[in-house]
Amino acid sequence: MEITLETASQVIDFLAALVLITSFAMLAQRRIYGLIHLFAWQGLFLAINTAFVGYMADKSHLFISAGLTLGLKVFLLPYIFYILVHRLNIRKEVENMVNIPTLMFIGIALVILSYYVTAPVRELSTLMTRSTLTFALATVMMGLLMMITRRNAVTQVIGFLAMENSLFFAATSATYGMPLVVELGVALDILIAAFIFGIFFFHINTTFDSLDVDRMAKLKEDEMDE
Amino acid sequence: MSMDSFIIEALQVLLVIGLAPAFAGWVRTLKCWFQGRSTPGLFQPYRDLFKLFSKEVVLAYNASWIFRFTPYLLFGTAVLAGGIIPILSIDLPLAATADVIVLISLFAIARFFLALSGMDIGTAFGGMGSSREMMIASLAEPAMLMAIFTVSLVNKSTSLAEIVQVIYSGQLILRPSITFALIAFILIILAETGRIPVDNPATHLELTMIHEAMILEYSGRHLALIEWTSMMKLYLFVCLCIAAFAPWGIAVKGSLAALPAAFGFMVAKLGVAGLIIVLIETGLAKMRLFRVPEYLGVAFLLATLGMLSFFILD
Amino acid sequence: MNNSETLLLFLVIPFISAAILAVVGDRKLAPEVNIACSTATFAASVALAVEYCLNGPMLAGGNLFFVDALNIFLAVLTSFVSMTTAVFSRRYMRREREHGRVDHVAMRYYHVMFQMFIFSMILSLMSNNIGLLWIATELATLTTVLLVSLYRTPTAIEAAWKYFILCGVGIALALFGTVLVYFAAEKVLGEGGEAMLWTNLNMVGGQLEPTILSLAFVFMMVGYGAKVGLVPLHNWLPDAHSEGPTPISALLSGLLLNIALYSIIRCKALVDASTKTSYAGDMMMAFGIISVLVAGFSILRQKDIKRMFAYSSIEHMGIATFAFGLGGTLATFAGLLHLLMHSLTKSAVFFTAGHAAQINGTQEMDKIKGLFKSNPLVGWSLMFGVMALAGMPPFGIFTSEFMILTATIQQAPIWSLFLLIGLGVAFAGLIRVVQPMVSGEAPDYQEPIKAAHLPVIIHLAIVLIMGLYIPGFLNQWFNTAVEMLK
Amino acid sequence: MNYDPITIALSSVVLLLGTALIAPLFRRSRNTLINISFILASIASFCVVAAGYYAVETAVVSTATLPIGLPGLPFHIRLDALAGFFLVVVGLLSFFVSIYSIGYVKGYAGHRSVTSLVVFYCLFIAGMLMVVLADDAFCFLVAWELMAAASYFLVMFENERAENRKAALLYLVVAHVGAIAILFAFGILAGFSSGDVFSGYTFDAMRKAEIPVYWATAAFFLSFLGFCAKAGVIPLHVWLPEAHPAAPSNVSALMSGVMLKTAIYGIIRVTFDIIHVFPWWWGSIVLTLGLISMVMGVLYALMQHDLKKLLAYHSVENIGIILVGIGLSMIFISFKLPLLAALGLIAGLYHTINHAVFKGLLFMGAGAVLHATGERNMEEMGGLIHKMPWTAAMFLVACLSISALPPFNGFVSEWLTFQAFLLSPALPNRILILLIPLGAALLALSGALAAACFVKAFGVTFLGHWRGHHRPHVHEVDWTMRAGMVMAGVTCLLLGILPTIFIDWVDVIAEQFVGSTISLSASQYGWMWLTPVSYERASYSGIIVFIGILVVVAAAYALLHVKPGMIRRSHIWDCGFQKINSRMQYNATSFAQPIRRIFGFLFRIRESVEQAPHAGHKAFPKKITYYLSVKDRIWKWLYKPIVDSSFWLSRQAGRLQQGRIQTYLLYSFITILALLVFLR
Repeated sequence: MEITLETASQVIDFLAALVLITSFAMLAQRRIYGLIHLFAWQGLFLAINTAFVGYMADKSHLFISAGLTLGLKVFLLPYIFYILVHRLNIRKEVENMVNIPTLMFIGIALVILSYYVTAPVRELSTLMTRSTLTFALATVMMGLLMMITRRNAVTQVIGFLAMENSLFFAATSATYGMPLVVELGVALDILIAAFIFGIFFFHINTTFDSLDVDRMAKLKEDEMDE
Repeated sequence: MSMDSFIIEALQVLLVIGLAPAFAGWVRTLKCWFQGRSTPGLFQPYRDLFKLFSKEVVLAYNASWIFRFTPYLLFGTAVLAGGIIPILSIDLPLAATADVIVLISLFAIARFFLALSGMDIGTAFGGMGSSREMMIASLAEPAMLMAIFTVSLVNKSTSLAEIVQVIYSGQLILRPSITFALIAFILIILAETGRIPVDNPATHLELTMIHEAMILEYSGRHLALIEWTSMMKLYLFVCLCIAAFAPWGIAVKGSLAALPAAFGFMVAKLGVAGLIIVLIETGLAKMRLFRVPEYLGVAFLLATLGMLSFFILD
Repeated sequence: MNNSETLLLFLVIPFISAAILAVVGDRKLAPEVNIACSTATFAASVALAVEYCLNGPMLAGGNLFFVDALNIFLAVLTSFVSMTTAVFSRRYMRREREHGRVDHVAMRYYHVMFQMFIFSMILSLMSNNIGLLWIATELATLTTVLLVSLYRTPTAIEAAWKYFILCGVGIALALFGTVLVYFAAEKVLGEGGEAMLWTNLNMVGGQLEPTILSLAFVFMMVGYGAKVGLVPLHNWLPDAHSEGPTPISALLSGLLLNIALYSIIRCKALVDASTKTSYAGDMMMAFGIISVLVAGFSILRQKDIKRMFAYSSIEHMGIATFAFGLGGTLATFAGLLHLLMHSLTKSAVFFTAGHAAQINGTQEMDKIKGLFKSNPLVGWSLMFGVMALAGMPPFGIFTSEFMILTATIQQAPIWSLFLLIGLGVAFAGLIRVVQPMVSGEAPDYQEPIKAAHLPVIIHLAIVLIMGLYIPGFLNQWFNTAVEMLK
Repeated sequence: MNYDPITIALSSVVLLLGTALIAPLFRRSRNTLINISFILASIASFCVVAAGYYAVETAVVSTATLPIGLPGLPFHIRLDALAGFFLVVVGLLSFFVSIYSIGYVKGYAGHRSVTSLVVFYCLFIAGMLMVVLADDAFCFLVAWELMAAASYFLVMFENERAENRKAALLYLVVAHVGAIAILFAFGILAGFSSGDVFSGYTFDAMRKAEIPVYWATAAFFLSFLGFCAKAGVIPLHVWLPEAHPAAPSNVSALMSGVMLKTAIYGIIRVTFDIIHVFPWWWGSIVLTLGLISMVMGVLYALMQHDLKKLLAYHSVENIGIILVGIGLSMIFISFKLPLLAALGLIAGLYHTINHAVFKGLLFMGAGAVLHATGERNMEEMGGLIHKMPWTAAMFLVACLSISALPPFNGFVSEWLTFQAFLLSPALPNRILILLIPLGAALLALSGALAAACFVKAFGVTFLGHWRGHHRPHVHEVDWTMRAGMVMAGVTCLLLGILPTIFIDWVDVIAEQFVGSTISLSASQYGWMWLTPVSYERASYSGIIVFIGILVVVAAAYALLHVKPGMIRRSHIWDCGFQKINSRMQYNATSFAQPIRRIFGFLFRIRESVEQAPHAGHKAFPKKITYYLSVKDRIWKWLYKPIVDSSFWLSRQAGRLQQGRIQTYLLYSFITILALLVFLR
């Protein structure tokens, strides 16, 4: 069925907004299970957006990467996190180092900053998805912010994977996705990374018998004075 | 370099060796007169030397070859210096061997070896004497050099024969720089030869003797040589002072005829110099050792003033 | 640009050897196999180098991989150092096994990941596609993370975790930079894989959009800069390089930092061509100077021997970054020479530090004493290694520092003062610390070990020779690379 | 191969490097190792002396390039008159010390492996020779630091004692900072030459490049700072009295004797040869630093009671004297007075070779004493003249030379420096005329203080009774050590009594750098008399003074021994109370007490006397302990602040590494944001 160009860009902008909302929600979320759900939703919106862009710009390889994202980020990874949280019986609620309102303000500031930063890209880009690049950069920054403000190792990893998601999102919005070889490679890397995170969780839990990151602060130099 | 300049040279050396004890005797007799004591006579030093030469030499067990070599070296340097300083005449074959700085260093070798022999036996007095002698010497040298520097500035040379030549030919003008240098030089001579204000030559009292402490262990002919050298040293320093500041009456041309007159002038000047030394010695008492740096500081100040006044005034 | 099979062979060998070692695992001959595979890789790289000398730059694998002056010299260096590290790790790891610090599974994992790590480094050097370069660098991080935590001690796991997270974040930002470069290249070179190839990008550098590229360079600089260990992104490096087993620390410090800096240099050439200003160079110089100063001063207070050498790596990477940032034939030539010299010296120094730690049973520098007496060869190689590292002349590092300092005086004299302070303090720190380790009486708690001296002697000999005489072919390589990067 | 000097010099450097390489092969048999390597080293040094002598004699400038070096900048080698002279200086003392070392190092052979000493000894001499031969910045710096590294390992040879290690570290750090300063100076000088990237670094290019005054001043002061760090001029001298005593004595003889001279060579090469036109105030700064080092050096030396530390401080003094000569010639040349400049430069060069010889002899003597008694502290020695007559005699010759006493060489160069001072009124600048004579007074003061110091050194070590607690079996050193010392002693005497021949030989350097020579006027009155400017001005004949004294002494001896007077030996007079013991002698500290009281304000002196109260009356203490510490003020003013501030800065740098992963992530977050905002 024929979809006009500007309705397509409206749909893409809507999906991008949804992805942004989910990353804001992940920043504010207190419970781990909720965090995993939001991560899955973000993966879903991303997959739909990629598939839609693939359909509109009739780029076949985008469908493959959409499928990959769907399989990996919506089903496989959340499932792994469920098992980990259950097996290592991690404390459910996640305390936050910075209170939520200030986090929200920082998030908004990041969106404004990324708008200012991606201005030249928008003028130059002729693609319909050019306006979503701003949201992509914002979600990357918020992924980083999430890793900074969380105390638990699992939440840090979720922040890291959220960042990878938004990078994938930036790729589709800036250049209709990178060549297939690169897309597959990136997906493979993320899979291996997730697998290694799993191994790490077991190691950390056995040695520190808690996944609290503050335990791991022995390698420091500031108080060893002469 | 005619034959008779060699003769004059030989005469001068003999004169220095022979006349030095007489000058020392003259200074001692003057002191006795001033202090109302009866004098042993002008030629008492000769009798002392003769007595010492015939006495037996007693050495410590651990005295090394330096202890026995030093008296001869002292005598050698003194005689060599006597041959260089223009006392009777200017054109001496040895005159070119050394200028004023080298002369001071000749006396420095003598002092170096004397200090070493003082420490050789390993008694407390020897070490004390050497240590104090070297302290005084190290403060006297810069002052001495500044005085000589002023003289050489005025006369455009540091070799004594040339200085005497310039003063002799030039007319007598009273320069403040030269007077400052002369006073500084006199102060330094008293320090170098160990006269009263700095060191007492006549006593063996531990606290006051510096030069005497070093030669405490000497005896027999060694002691004689050292005594003779110290007399010669006093004589040579006075002649050095006369040559640098008041050389009138010295035999300028190489002729033998002028020698008797030069000899007469020299004896007169030495008499006056002896008088000045004795006046200072009877007038002053020996200073405490750590007042000597100020005394030599004054000498240095005067010499530097002389040098500065030379540049500023003329 | 003719095609080359040896390049494919060169890429495939480490991958196959990883597979072989997966099978061989921890049997008796595993270390020997590991050495054989690394030697094969090195032989392939030499063959490739000879072929490059004969018929110039080459492409391969549907121009997915390429060879030019810059990456051939790094590839040969990487495979050579991997070979010598394999030789060193045979004796080192056997002793670690005897002391029970690593078990059967860990050794198998160690050998497989050793070869995978070499494969990923060579892949990132040889890849023509900037996306593939990113993937290979990410792979390098993944392979070494668990190696750093091989000993399972709390500090090892903490170091590995920090290494993983910080480098992961860095690499992610680099991916964003790669996307932006691809976006700018797409405008000129059209869709598909063509726009991501270094060869095409270098040719068309002038027409790319300057603002996009400068933005991309910011992301690339922070991304790969984290991998190079430039201050303020350096915090993971001292922990990761000091907690892992010594062969891995040697590879990390010696080679992986070069690979990361290699990508930044390539990107800088691109940005310079398009923006025609010294924007990228100035940023690199700033990062370089801060790294030299901070690392120089923190060397003064280190207590652990491998941590100190990790900080020295940060300092030397800072100097190299500063040299490439300064630009100009002299500074770029010196930068390349500095990379070569630093890799050889740093790996040799890590080998001797590993031996010294094993002899004394600890990495605490206060407890390592009297190496001259107990094990003269280890003692003297540690002393000469540190002298080379500190920049004493007969060694190569002084040559490159000489060129860098003189180039700085002529082009940017004010920076030379900071370089002097950084180098001087690092010199004093290094010598002050190494002196008690080598001299004095040997304490009783030392146990004699059979040390692998050959790699150390070869490395230091090459560094000494390079300090006085640079062979013709290498000089020619450097000059062509300098023309590209200037 | 043809026998031009540069090939001989290079072949001897290669011979030295070869010896260094093959030495470890003879590790097993220690004696053969020592014999072979030191004989080869002495042969090499002798060839170097020959090459240097020939180069200065014919004043031909020969250059060569070695295959090694940077691609665009192979090692340039140049052998002109100046390099030839310094080759002779280095070669001469290395020859003496190598022969001396054969005996000396055997003393070590007993309890320590000697290969590292031999290897680095050869590398050290090779490094010094390369420094003198180098003709481009890179080769110069490589040789410079090779020399520093080799001597660092030699200072570290006895590394059991902690203070040796501290001294070695201080030495290497100061040397390295100096080298970097020199590198900067060459960088500046190279910046202004035309041609491609590397051509600017050869000294020829630097000579041709015309450098703006501002940059030339910066280059001069940087290089001067670097060379002063190596020469041990006052503010940067602290490493010298620590490092030289720590090294084995044959090495400290070389370090004090010739290594400091390479810094003097550097100053002359950069100032007179490369920059060659400069304002007058450079010279006055060099002169002032020289004077300060001279006086402070000798005063510090007087306070020491460690024999080798005393000699090391004297190197600071003598380097000061050399700098005074060079400073004066720089002032004269900048006021276009070439004859006086030639006199100053020749005085400086003459003192360079004199100091090399007599300081080498002093350290060899000290080494012999250390070798025989195992003791360095003068308070524990005494009466060695009876057991070690040869060493005592040679040490005495060296003491006379260093105290600038006539028949010996020390006096001639100081006398020439005095003549240069006394000619200063020829300067047009009024202020200088007033100030320079004060410098002459300081020179006289330091000469006299040196005499006092060496009376103390010789007297306390060799004369009197043995002061130490246990009395070791002291014996004279073996013939190789004596041969080395006697050769150096004879050279001291020859240089002292034949100045005119030396000046004729060396004046080609003055001709090359300042355009005029003094050799014509120097031997105008006959070869026996040295008349620097003119016969009327000043004249000195070493040989007549020497023969004169000998003749008179012989005559007096003969006259007094015509009838053989008997010498009776007996005990010293002990004023009647109990027997005199060895503690009643003057020792080093008490000898220097008067001078310490006068010049005490220059040091940080802490003196205290504790009396252990006797059970009975306070007036009869059981035990009195006297504590004295004389510290160098420069440590507190210059070095402690630098060290403290660097450790403070390193603590701040440590605060970056706080251990929590969140802070590290925050750093990268802030970096990326800052870069994005500011650099867009």
